[in-house]
Amino acid sequence: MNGEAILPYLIIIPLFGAFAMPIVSLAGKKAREAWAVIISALTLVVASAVFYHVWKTKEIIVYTLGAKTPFGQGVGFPIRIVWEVDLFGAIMVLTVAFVSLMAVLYSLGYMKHDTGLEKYYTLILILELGMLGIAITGDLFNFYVFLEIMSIASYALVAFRNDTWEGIEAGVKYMFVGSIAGSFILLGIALLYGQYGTLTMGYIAVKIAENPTVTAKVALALFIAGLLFKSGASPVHMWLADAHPAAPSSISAMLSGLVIKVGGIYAMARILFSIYSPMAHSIVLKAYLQPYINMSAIGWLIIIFASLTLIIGNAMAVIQTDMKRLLAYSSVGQIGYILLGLGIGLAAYGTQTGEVALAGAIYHTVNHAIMKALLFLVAGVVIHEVGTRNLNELSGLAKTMPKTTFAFLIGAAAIVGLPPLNGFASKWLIYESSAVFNPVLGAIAIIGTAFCTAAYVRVLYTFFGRPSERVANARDPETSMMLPMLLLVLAIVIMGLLPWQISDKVMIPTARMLEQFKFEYINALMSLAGGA
Amino acid sequence: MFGYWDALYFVFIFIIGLILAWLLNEWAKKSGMGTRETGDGTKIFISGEDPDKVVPGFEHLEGHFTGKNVMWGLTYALKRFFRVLRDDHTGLLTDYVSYLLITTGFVLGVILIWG
Amino acid sequence: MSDDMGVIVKTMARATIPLIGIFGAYVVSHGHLTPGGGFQGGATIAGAGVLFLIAFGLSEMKKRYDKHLYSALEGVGGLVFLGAAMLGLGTAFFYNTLWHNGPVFNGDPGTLLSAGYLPIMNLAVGLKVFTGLVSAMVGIALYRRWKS
Amino acid sequence: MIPFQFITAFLMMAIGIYAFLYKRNLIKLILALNIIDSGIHLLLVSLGYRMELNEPPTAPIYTGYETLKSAMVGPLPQALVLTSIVIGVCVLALAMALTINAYRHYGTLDVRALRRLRG
Repeated sequence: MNGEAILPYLIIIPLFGAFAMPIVSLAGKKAREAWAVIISALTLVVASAVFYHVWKTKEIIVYTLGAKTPFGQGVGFPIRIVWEVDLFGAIMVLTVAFVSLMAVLYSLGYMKHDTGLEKYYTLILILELGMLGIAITGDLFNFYVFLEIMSIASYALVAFRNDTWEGIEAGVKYMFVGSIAGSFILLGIALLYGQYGTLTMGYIAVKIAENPTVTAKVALALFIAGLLFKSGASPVHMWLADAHPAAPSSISAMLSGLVIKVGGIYAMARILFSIYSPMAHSIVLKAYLQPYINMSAIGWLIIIFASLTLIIGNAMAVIQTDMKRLLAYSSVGQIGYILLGLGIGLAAYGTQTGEVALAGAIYHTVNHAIMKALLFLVAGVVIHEVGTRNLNELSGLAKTMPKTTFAFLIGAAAIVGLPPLNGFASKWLIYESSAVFNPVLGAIAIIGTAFCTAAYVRVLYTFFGRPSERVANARDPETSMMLPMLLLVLAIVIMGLLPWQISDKVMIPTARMLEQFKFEYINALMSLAGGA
Repeated sequence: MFGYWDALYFVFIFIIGLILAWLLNEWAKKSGMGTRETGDGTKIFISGEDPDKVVPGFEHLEGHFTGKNVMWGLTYALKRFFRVLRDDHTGLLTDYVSYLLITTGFVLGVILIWG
Repeated sequence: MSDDMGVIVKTMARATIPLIGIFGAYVVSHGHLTPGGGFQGGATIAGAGVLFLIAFGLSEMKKRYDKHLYSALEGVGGLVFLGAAMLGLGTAFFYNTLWHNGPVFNGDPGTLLSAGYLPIMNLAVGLKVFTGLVSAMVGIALYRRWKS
Repeated sequence: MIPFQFITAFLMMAIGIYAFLYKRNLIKLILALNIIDSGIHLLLVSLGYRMELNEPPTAPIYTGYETLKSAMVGPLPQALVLTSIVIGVCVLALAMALTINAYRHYGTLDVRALRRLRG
């Protein structure tokens, strides 16, 4: 199938679904729910096709908006908005579409007793649209627009239940600080535009490599700070711990599984590896004694934040009594692993260690999206059935909700990293490469895992303990809530059975494509120059 | 360098761990004083929580393994560390903003000096 | 407490609301020729709605404002925008096929019937922004008075 | 020539950040958010301004391009700022709605009161 032809539908379908939602919902409740499910399922189909195309051909799709070629008539640089999808983007697209479909399916049962649902489904589709846009875009300002679309939708969804003080407070905090972080990113884009006069990522990479100025460094600092906030890294992780428990559980699954990944990790990887291409700076310019940006220092910077995040996030998870808050802190800890992989991939750029670390980071991004989505969905089921998420009152759920507890067991085992499940392989790649790169980092990663295990053991003890009367009337939920959980469990088990095959066939090529040893990302854009 | 970890090693280590745990359990039973398999002395005792002990004000929780105390040892040993982390999360919007600014300043400093 | 203003304000509002609306419509429809466009014009028309809300009060606004109609119109605006963007999908998303080889809107630059899909998009965005801003305004104004 | 527009832009951002750190009222924080945004918009718009042939540039309108004596300002920053303003309007509306809700639940607009979530 032709990848270029199908790519715009990735945006068109959710956009169409979101715009048509107010009209469709005039036809009633059933029509609205069916519409949301159909739209997300179609998006998943398109996303799978895009992923398959990119993975099969190993070529970067370059799609120009508004014309055949991004280059204007008679000018030698791209002037139009460009979408560029490499393998990392394609993987993120597939993950986003899959987890979003699960969240929409789950919402059918979970949000049944809420009002204002046409706005809810519109917002959820817009959230998905924003994330898909971030994953496929190749233009800096387009990236900012999609980032803000995603952020605004998630602010609104965190505060969706506005009759509770919790949602409002978390929404206020998330929104105000998040807007400042967004402003930092916009400021970085403005500085880059003022210095280099272009917004296309591939072409900015060329310009920065030709002339790395102080402005480029300041812009990079602003990008990194803003995106660290969006991904919930440690000194700025507090919004995450407040916002995820306050949101409805289906939204927590999307926030924790997707938003912090796509809006934070993916965007950071894209900016670090595609715009400030370390191949040019760390190897080529260094060899020719030209001025360059020291990318390995930036890698170490990210490693410092990653270590902090690892320790603080996982440790705070141990002492929480609120189940969803525990999961939220655990998300912070897992982001630490991903950042560690990313940082090592940058600091040890050009070696096999860096490549394995980067592959592990990408792998863990996908795995954690699936696992944490499952865990939040389980937490939602518990809230739905028992009505509390205080761990002190939830003992003995295993007797009354066996299927739910089984799903939680699988998710917890996977996130701790037990071998037959998918979390093991990705964590192992990160441990191994960090131990090879610097043993201290390996030790920090192991300490983080120890805290993580402690946190999940507490929850599992609670679930398998002696039943309290609070949980006596609880039972497994209806099919529309059970089905997404089962599908996610299935995904975890299947991905766990084929760990190294996935790693070798998908993740290592992805890391290689992202590292762009032969400037693939830039060449895919600049090779179109003659066609105008 | 990156020979992938074989799943078989995990099984071996798991078995060794099981044996170690069993040995530890046997040793503890022999050297412990108040534990019996049956009869009056039988109690399940997990990490400091005594199921028969009723905490005043928490009578409704009597006899539940709440998970509250499962990691009691860890939490107690690191309680100063945890208190620092807890106090750090003040919940004030202003503090969140200042953390964001501190992060930005740190990143900017590092990149301008070493970058 | 009546929530509308006095007779002077009401009379002035009656006089100015059509003018504001017409000016907004001008800005929307000439978006491809002069500074301005869908968002600015839509916001101007929404200004007329806000003036109506302030001058005549919430109870009068509630009679004139239909929530379902406005949200459906907002959806229509978005769909028309998307449709205009999809017209040139044979070449590329957002390809201005009407301007290059379309039957209408391909006149000389500077005339009203030029610029391809841009006038359609401006109208759609104007509709969407107008309905959206008025809905947001009414939503905030309708908010439950918790202190009696 | 002193670039007053850049100085003003960064001054506006600094004012916004100051207000965020030292002001407690949520409405004032919304204003601070908008001041920061306006500062960035001013920076972006002034990036597109260029003085050529010693004449101030005109608006980037295609009509009558041939008869123009001076250059046009860069059209791209204006499009960017317009998009950014639209985003700012969305953020503003959402912030207002959240503030009203916060007032309903907490009875005050002081951010120091909004700290039930912690630890």
